[in-house]
Amino acid sequence: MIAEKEKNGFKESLAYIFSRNPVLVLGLVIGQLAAGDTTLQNGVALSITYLLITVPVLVFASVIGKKLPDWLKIVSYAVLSAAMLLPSYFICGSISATIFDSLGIYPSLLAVSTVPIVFSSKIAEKQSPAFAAVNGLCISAGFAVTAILLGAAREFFGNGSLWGFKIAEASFPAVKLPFWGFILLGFMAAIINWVKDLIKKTDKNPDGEEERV
Amino acid sequence: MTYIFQFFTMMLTALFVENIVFTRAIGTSWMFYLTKRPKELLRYVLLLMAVTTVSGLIGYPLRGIVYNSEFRHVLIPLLYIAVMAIVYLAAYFLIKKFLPDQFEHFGMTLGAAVFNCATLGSLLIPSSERLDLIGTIGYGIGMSLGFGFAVIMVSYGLTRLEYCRVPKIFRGIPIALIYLGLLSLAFYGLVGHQLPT
Amino acid sequence: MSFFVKGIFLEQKKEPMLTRSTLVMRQEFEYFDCDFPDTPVEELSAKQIIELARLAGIVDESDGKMLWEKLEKANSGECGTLIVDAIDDEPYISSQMSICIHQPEKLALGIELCEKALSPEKAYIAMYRHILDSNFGIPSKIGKYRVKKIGGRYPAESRVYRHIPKGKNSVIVGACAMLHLARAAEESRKMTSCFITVAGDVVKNPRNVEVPIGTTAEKILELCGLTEEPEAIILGGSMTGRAIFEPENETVGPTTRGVIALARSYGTYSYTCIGCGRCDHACPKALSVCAMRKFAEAGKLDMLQQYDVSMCIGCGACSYVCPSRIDVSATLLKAKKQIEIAKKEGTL
Amino acid sequence: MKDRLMFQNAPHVRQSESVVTIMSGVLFALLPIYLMSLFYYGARSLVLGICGAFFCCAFSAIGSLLLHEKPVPDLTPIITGLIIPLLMPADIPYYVVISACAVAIFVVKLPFGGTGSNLFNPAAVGFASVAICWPELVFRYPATMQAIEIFGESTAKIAQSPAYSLSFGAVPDYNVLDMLLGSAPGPMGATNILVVAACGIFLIVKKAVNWITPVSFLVPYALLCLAFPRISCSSFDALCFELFSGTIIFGAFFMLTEPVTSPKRDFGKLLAGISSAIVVFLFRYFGEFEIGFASALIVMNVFSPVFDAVCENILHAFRHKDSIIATFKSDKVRKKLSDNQDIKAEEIKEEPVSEDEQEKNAEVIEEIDLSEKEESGEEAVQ
Repeated sequence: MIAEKEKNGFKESLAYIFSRNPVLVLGLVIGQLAAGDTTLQNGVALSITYLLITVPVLVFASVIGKKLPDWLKIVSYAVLSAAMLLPSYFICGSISATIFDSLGIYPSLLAVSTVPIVFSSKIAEKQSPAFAAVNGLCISAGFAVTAILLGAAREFFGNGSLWGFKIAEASFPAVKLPFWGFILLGFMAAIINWVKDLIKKTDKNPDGEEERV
Repeated sequence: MTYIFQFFTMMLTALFVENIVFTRAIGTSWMFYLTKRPKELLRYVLLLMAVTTVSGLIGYPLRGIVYNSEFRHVLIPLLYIAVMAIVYLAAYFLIKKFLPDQFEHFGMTLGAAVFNCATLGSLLIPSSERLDLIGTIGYGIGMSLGFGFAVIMVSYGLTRLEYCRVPKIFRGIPIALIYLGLLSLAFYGLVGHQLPT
Repeated sequence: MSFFVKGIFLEQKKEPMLTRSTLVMRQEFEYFDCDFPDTPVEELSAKQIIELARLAGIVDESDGKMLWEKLEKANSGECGTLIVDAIDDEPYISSQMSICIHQPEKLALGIELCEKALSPEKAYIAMYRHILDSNFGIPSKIGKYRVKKIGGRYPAESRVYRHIPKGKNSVIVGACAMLHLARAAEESRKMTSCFITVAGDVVKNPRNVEVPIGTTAEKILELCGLTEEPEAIILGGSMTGRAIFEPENETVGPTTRGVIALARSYGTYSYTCIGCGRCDHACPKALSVCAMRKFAEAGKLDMLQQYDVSMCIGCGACSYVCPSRIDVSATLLKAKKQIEIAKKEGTL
Repeated sequence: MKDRLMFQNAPHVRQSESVVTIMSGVLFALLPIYLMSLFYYGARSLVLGICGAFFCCAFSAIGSLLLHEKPVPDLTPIITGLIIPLLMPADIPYYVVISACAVAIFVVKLPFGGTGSNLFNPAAVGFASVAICWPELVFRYPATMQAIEIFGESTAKIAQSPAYSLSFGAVPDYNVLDMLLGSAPGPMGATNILVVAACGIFLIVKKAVNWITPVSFLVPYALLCLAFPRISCSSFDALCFELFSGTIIFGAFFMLTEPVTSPKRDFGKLLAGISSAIVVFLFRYFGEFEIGFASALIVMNVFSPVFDAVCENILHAFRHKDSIIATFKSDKVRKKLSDNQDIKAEEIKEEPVSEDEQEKNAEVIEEIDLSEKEESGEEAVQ
């Protein structure tokens, strides 16, 4: 019984990668991506930071969260997630020495984003540690897919390069500004909606009429 | 007098030129949360202002210690989160003791309202730009006013979008993001054209 | 600043109908018996006049009520003003005005009778005078009654209510009903006919006709002749009437004001609202039409009520001016009905 | 006869003016501006215009195909495509114009639901986005009276535009007549002030454009420029330089008046015009570059529903004037009475009466029209 529930839960948490993508469908960490995610390297660095913050905080919440008093909960999550910036600083430093300088304040803002603060206290506390870990992994995987795609697209159109290697001449430097980040994220979200629509059509009613408004 | 002038310049800069949402892209998820609950906006802006001012005052002398550290990218946010934690705990117990009926109303969301990107962002930006104390506080107040301004602008647009014939795949998050992007484009016209290098 | 500008300028197109006299369709008149046949017209008492109106079965063409009921209701209290409604503000429609121009004596007699029945403080005839159509002369007096010219823009009928002094029992009666009353008093004739304007760009011989009640639209059109096959036949006024599909089955009643045959229906249009705001300026009630249409399409009944959709009088001015040819007026009237239903059910 | 009859809703006569006639009026008004730029810069300006119009149409067709919508014959993309090149210099590369058109159609129009639903002015957003991306191309103006090569790299002489000199407080070295006739360098279509103004007046006479919007924008803008001059010369010259440089006049007639994004009522248009004058002035005064007009327009587009709501609230009060006065009066009566009598007994007595009054008044309003101002005016006419 419990195992079955967990199995369904796993399926649900896999949905965080695509159909319940934390960025594009739930609309959670948009700002950091729109402003900070200007190259592929930045995207990878942001994803690593996010992974290192999300999984430990969620596991911590499901293990100890219930035993803490109300006032200490959020404080402990916030401090823990800020502390997790340190390992990510070392790992990302191996990609490129100046990556945290180029990202500015945005990786540290990940520490107080919605998932480690709100999601942990509202949902993760009621889950088993393993399940919370899988949930965290899937959420950060969904984040990573978005961040890497967006970073690659912006680096390609903005600099004509990928991972720092020049491959094309074309350049549209304004893509690196935050507003193009918002607009591109909007279009990516629209594509996800479109794909979801397609899947619904082929799955359930192949010749059913869609409602038009 | 010069201090007052500096304060207001910094505040207006933070309010319009470096608007927290439109040019810095910080606090979007909270903004979308607040556009659906316009009644909470004023309370939230006041809370944001109070938290940034108090934490800025406490954090200003402390941040000199970690400024020149090699790990400042990690230590400064950690420092400010610790300061915010102190402010949060103080607010928590004060409200619980002196305003118990208010505490029932929003005591549970207080944590989420203190620890979010908008508050941390409006503390981190002045510290990374190395502003002095007056600048820091002016910047924080301008940032929180700018946040309220941004919420109002976006909520006008979102109510207007309900009556547009938005294509099905664009409804919801996508059109809100595109709308936000276009607004932030307009604010870039004021800033000028500082392309990132 | 047209913050308060209301209504629209309409091309009236009344010219050939008004200059020609009324064509009477051949019919047999019905007469009624009355107890006071020998009394001269001038000596009829108020009660007798109301009785006459009842016996003749006169229906007021401006609102479809029985004339005697209206008179009795007005007679019960002190009557302030008697207004004879000869306002034909819709294009083509001119049956009331043509009575004023071509049969003034009879009309004056009818009003005299009505005045005697009600003894109002003052009585006048209200006629619509469009600024652009000044060719035909509107008489300044009919009998001893003053003609008050209502100028301005299209929905003029609602503006007449303004001239009523507040707090007094005033009554508005139609000009055709007055004519029928005069006939009833003089000849003891029952009201069996109605005055109808036959017009439109495919009608060969457009004019005002007097036809028996119950004549089909097809017959009326045959009487005046068609130059080519119409695409739209309208029963009623050109702004508020309804399009009909079976002219051989649709009959005219006492409140029908016209039969209009048009060569082209305005057709459907594939454009959407471009938000020009002309409908807002056209609305005689100063409603925010453009916003209300959007609410109606989104099904927001609460917002519609907040924007006072219930004040819409359905004049059609908004649809007339719309450059995208959207049926704004029809949408709003539908929403108004929906709100009434929702109020009855208590869901709103 | 029966077969041909069609269904149609109530007003059976309609105005002859339609969307097509309004839009073609705007197209017709844009033609002389293109002719003037043909005279000043050679055939390249015409090719730029055709390119913009073609690509806007093509992009909107592609978009409606992608969204599975029935393509609608529509003139608005052509207008957008014709306005965008007029805001740019004549030697602009073609890819800049094409990407501005792409932004205007794919980002501003299609996601919001196509013509009639766009919340922002497409031409303004398209122009602003490319101006931020390639400022060195968009704000480098060629000198007038030289034919620019139709294709390939431009070798035209570059001149300093008056708007640029104004932005750092220098007096432009052109006289007012030059600027009126358009021989000063600047955006392709916006320098020929006389022609642009004539076309704008043509639009106003044709009623494609409401006169209130440009007037309520230009007059306060001129007053602001007089009050806070940026350059030191005679105030008349300074005013002319401020008004005639950049895209102020062109934008006032062709971009600010876009029907979709502007308020609906005249009073709202007046408010919007005044406030956009203030915002444009602030953006040009403090902003770092010359796209002040376009970005101020985008910001003002957000607030146009607010102006509509202001008008609606005023009119709402007027419609319910009688009941509002009645409640006010009943409040007064209640206050007077409550001064004398016991308050509690008073409340029980008075409230049902006042509600009845309100209902009666609501009925009265249905029949009697509201505004007395209008009435007195009309009686004077009669």
